[in-house]
Amino acid sequence: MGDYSSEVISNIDRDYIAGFLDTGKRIDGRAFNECRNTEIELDVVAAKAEGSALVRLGDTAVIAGVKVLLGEPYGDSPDKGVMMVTAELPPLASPLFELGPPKEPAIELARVVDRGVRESEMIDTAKLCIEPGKKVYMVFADVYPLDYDGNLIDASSLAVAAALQTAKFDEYKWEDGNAVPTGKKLDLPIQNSAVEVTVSRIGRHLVIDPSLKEEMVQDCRLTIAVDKDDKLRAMQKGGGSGPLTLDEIETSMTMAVDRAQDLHKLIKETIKARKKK
Amino acid sequence: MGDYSSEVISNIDRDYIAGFLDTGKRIDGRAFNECRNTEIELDVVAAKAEGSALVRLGDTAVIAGVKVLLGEPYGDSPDKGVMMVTAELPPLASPLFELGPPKEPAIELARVVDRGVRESEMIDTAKLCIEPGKKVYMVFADVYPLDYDGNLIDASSLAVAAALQTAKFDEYKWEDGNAVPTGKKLDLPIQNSAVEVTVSRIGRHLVIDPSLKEEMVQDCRLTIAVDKDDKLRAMQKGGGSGPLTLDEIETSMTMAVDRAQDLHKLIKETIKARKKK
Amino acid sequence: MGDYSSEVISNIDRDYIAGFLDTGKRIDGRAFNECRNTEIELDVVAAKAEGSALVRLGDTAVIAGVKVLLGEPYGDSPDKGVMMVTAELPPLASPLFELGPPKEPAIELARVVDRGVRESEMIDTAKLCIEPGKKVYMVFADVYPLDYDGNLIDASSLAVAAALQTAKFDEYKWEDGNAVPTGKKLDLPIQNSAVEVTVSRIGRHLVIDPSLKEEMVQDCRLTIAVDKDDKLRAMQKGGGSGPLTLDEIETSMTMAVDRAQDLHKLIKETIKARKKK
Amino acid sequence: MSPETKPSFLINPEGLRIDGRRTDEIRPIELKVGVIKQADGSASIRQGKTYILAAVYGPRELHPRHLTINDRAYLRCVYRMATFSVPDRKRPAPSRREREISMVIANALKPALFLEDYPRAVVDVFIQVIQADGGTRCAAINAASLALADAGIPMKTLVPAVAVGKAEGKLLVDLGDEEDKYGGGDVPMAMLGTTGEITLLQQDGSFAKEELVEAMGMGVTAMKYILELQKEALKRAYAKKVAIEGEDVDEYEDDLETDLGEAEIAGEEDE
Amino acid sequence: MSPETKPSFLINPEGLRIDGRRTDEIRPIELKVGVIKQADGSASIRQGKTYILAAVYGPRELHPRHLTINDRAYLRCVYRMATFSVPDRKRPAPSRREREISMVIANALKPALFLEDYPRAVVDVFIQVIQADGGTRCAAINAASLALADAGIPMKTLVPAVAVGKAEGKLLVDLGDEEDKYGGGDVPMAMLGTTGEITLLQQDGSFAKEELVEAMGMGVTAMKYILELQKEALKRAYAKKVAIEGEDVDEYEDDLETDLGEAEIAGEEDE
Amino acid sequence: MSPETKPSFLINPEGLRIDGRRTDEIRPIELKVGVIKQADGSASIRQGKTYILAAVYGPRELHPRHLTINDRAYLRCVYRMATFSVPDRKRPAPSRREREISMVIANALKPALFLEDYPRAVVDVFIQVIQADGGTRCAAINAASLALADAGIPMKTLVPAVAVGKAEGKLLVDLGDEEDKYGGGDVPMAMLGTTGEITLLQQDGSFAKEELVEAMGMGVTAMKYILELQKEALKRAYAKKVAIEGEDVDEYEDDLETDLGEAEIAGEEDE
Repeated sequence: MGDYSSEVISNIDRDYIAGFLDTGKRIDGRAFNECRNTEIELDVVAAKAEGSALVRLGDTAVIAGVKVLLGEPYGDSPDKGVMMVTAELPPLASPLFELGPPKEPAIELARVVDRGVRESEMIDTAKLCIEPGKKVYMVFADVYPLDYDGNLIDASSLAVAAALQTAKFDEYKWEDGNAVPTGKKLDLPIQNSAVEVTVSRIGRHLVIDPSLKEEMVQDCRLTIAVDKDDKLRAMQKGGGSGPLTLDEIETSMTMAVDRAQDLHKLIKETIKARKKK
Repeated sequence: MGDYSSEVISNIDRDYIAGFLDTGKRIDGRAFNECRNTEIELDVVAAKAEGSALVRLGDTAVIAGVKVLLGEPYGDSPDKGVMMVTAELPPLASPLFELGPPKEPAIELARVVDRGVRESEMIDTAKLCIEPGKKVYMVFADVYPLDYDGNLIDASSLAVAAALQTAKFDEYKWEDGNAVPTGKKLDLPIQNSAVEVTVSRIGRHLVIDPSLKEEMVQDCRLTIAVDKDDKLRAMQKGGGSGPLTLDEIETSMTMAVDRAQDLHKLIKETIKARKKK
Repeated sequence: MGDYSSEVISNIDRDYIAGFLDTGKRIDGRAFNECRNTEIELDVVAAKAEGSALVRLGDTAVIAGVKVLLGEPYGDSPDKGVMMVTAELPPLASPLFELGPPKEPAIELARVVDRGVRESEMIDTAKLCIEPGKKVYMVFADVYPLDYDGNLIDASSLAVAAALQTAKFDEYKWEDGNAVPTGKKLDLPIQNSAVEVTVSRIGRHLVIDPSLKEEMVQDCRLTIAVDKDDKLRAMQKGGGSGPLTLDEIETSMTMAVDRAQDLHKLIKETIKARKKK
Repeated sequence: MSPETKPSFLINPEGLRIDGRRTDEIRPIELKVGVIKQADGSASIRQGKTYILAAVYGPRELHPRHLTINDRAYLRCVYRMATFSVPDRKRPAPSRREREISMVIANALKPALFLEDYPRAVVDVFIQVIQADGGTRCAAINAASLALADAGIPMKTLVPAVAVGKAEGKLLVDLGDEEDKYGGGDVPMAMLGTTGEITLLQQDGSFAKEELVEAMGMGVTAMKYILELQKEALKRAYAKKVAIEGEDVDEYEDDLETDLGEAEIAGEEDE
Repeated sequence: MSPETKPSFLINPEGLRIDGRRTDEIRPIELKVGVIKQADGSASIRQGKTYILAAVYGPRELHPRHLTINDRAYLRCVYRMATFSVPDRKRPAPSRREREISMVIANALKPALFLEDYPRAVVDVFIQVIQADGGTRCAAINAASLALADAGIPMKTLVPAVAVGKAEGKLLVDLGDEEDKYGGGDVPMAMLGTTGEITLLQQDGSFAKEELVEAMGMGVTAMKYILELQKEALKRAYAKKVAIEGEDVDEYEDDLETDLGEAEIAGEEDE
Repeated sequence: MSPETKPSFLINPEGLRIDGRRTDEIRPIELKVGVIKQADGSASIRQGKTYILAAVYGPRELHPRHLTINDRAYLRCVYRMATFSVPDRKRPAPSRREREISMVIANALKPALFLEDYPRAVVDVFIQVIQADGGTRCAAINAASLALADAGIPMKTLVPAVAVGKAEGKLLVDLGDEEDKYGGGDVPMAMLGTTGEITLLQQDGSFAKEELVEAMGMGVTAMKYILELQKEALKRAYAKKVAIEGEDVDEYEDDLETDLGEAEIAGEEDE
């Protein structure tokens, strides 16, 4: 997540990659605004999770699983369900990830992906209420990176969106003070979709969908959540403390909106293809 | 809290301060039974806390904030509310405080201040019950030292007493199995007041209200909670393992009772001045 | 628990003990299938615990205490009570035990003893229900080693069995949505008994009830829970990674079944002797 | 713990906000420097009802050692809210939100510092929110920036910060609590005082691209103003110190300019 | 989170199991080697609906240092279940069960390794259960064993594993989820591929001694079959690699045999 | 977990307490030395129904190292209650109460020890409350003091401890559980056996100053008696040891006196 750079990358690597960019090229041959091959595989945890998706972004792989539980609503929103994104950075996925409780990069990943879902109002939590003040559906979208070659946020955001939009869960109704299953399966109340797109600044160049090597030398990244109507729903500057000019921010927004259109299309087609099966 | 001495203070400092005391003087010029300038500022968190007070004891500053929440009573006292004091030692307030979960000095601070409030029966917890066995008011008095120049206990105890005695909170009543707000504001059911006074033993001298430098060389301290009727409500020997003779304990008690009368007066006047505003 | 070996025991000790075994002898003079002196003392925490037993296995001493609380049933078994074994390895009991939260050896001890109780269905949890879905009895059997000279599992398993089988607790009944005490005392619904027996492999020798020194040089241990009808109810290979042949496993089973018969008798007689008192 | 109610409007018919401000008007800001005696540097900020203290310790030895960075100081920011600073009592343990904000604050401040002057050391910035009434991460940066200067940490520039946002279709500067909660978007920003480059940028809500660009422009204007307030607070603090020491105030002012000027140059070389 | 229901039978009148298998039949197993690019070695296993990934890192420097072992590498196994891998959501923090299983897996694998080749280092085996449908600890060992080989860690042998058990009086091989939950016993086992010695053995349920001995025998037969599957998976992976590099596949096969042969001899000396 | 009920009186009309004691009478105390074989020193105490074990390990190397004190040994006291030692089940994790009590016990014992004899080492005092029926911190000190002596840690003196208190207007010595819970005050104390100086002092309840002074006086009398019990327990233990070794018991007694005498002198120089 760009926070590992000092440990691993020398100034030589930095100069090499930045110098390459000065000549208009990225080290893996992509154009500055070109993303890596992007794939969504649905229902990879079909037997246990209510929804699931595996996303590959080049060699980066992330799985998101959705669980729908019953729980009590929060005191300040008694008639709304709960939606939450969590993330771990399991040491299985990279030599850079460590054992132990989630550290800042895992927390940021979860919170940024969560913000994309929440701020786009992807799920209508008002429809996740079984009995006001008593029982609501709690939707957990949990993210597990499996192979980390850069840009976990975008891969995770896409996996979460796909998993949420294809989840099926058991309906419950309120009877005599208890939630009882009706035997019916429901879709989540999806009312929007948002995907996150990350642009890295390396030197004064902006590149989309940074690979691990690029993340390691980046000055910072800007992640932008874009919804179906091209509205910006969340932003996060992170991945280093390098500052951005207003122009760089505006350019990044434009790159993100373009990429988001492709990703929304990819989600739609993937879901359509699944229905045919 | 006198537990930092070995790390910071050399024997030379110790000899210097103790030698000064042998000549009847304290390093900041105070008499042995003289306290530092003591100020209470009320309502420093007026917009969010139910009660709050900032206490300055010389250069020591502590803030106490009171929150009143709804909760379930403890199983062994179903018709009583809950009162609890907590404390942190935030690294903001001193180079001696460390990051991380509360360690022994923070725990002792909270427990000693708590004991003063609890044992003096300052708050009538029987009046904090909304519905027996179901719902009670839970009163949290949380202490944050802001600047640590010695004697946190006394400053915290005073801040907590002042915050509790000026707190206002929303009344709830029990209706159809739910606690509902009545729109009225209540005072806490105050039935006594207690303040804590700390005396340090340095060599064979007893000094009241130790400054940080004095704490660092003290053999031990004795903290005594005194209520409005000069009754002793709690004691704690701490701040080092130096033993005390019975005479020293008795002298400390006398010093504490005298000081407590001043502090009770200060609380009273501060509250009176506030009402006039 | 055999996991401390590398820290303490040299190869010389290992060779010495193993060489002794080659000549058919154990260092403390026991036969390979001979256990240390085994004693059960009941009701050592009579005033506070619902049941308790102290077991001595040679110089190893373990105390188990049983608490019976009220609680809510698990969602997937609303009409069953809860039974749980926990264990600590308090540093009081051995220079090998460390301060801090339970580590793997403590977790394994608790889980292996728990499995013996659970898998033998020693307690009929269906009879621990007060009101389905609302309130059940929760039985905690907590294990504290007091002196660790090897083979904690067997000592703990025996102490837990004895404590559970002699526990008395307050009966509650369900009235108007609350659990109220009836004033009557109940026995736990005991329907079986199981004890665990551990066999160590050292070199190619199998010895029962290993002492600390034997544990420290063992290749591995096999623990087997045997019930009153000589049925095997749980096994755990642990205490090192040395492999076992099928023959060794079968021999260990035979040794365990024999020993278990003695232990079942000991429990029975101890309880009988107590009733006479 | 009062039950909160959503206000019936956030912008009144006259175009004024719930606390009477114009859409581009920031709340009253009171900045004080040197408020914690035990700290190497400190500052407090009252921005509306938001009240925050910041203390700086260091450069000093870093524990635990494995966090040490060989070629520069480690800037450790810790943003914490008092339990009583919010309507419900916050749990005492650091939340994931607090940990994320600590991280973005560190990122916001770092480009303003010459951390390479103190290899292997730590500069600690401890932030305590006493009362939270909107815009705490930006207010915290405003105060932390002053505390760093007060501690004498070599700086290229001060770092002003502000949150812009939206309510009922109008772009707003320096969101208050209700505007943050019930409005349509929140964009906390921080910038380098000298170059205007952005060092903190987050967003929630819903904005068209052009709208967000416009909002950020308003933010930059507000931050320029806040930068002046920061400079004044520093001068006041220094004047006081100097007055006590019996020296001339103006001299310091010159020094400050010079220092920041040098910093800029060094900064440019460095970026 | 569907409410689960106990099936009305686990063995049907024809003697077949709930998923149509014979009592001594293992579930379909799909083994893949080299599935995680960032890892030094990796493998995945699908065994019925159980789906697990294993990654190996190392030998590498060990942190924290106090865990270092002077005369061999530390084999650190970490078995973790994804929150969504089970019917109810698993809490993210490692459970006591996960910690115990991590320990028994380490014990199961250790005798197959030449850890003394890498004193003071660590070999990390990270196991992630993606979907748990019975037999996860055994499936994990099957995959971890391949991941270790893929990482080039010197091995005496591969380690196949399987759970045997009982339902409605019949002994069963490779229990599925319902058979584990509603059956009468579960006996997870692992063995050294070369010697057949048992490196993992646990049991629950209720067995007469003779019955358990018989069940273990069935387990050994199944593990021999699984060992062949593991070898094939390795060959496939190597073939692919070699094909890419343009070399001959058979050569590797010889090498593997030789390596394992040597390992056996060394292993015997060593035990 | 029986529902507790407050007794109808704590002092009966004859002036006797709920368990038949006079107001100045301590509960029966049984002290045993050398009860834990693995420990360097150990002791148990039964005081009424309170039952506690104490074990001492050390002086030994201290981990973690950063706790090391250069000019003396670190006395680490850990007071822990068994989950089943109290009416409700205590949670297994150390409570804030346990941590505070550990600290005051360390302070109570330290002045009796020559910790400067073992710079950089640790002396561990582990205390396990098996059954808590009032006065556990004082009983723990009584036992810990013996365990330290049993471990051969150089001591200036033994440390007896007792809680005094008040119920229904009467001052009481050695409070039992109900007297602590339903009485009007609790004053745990410990003192140096040789000088009578107070090393532990806490109080709750409500006392006039004079009343508290009187109560402390009663405590000192009781502690003098407990000190004799401690000495006898040590002698018994030594006698047993010596008898086993075939030596003369009286000799030890002389040695003990001499040792404690020397300790006193050293102690005075030292304080």
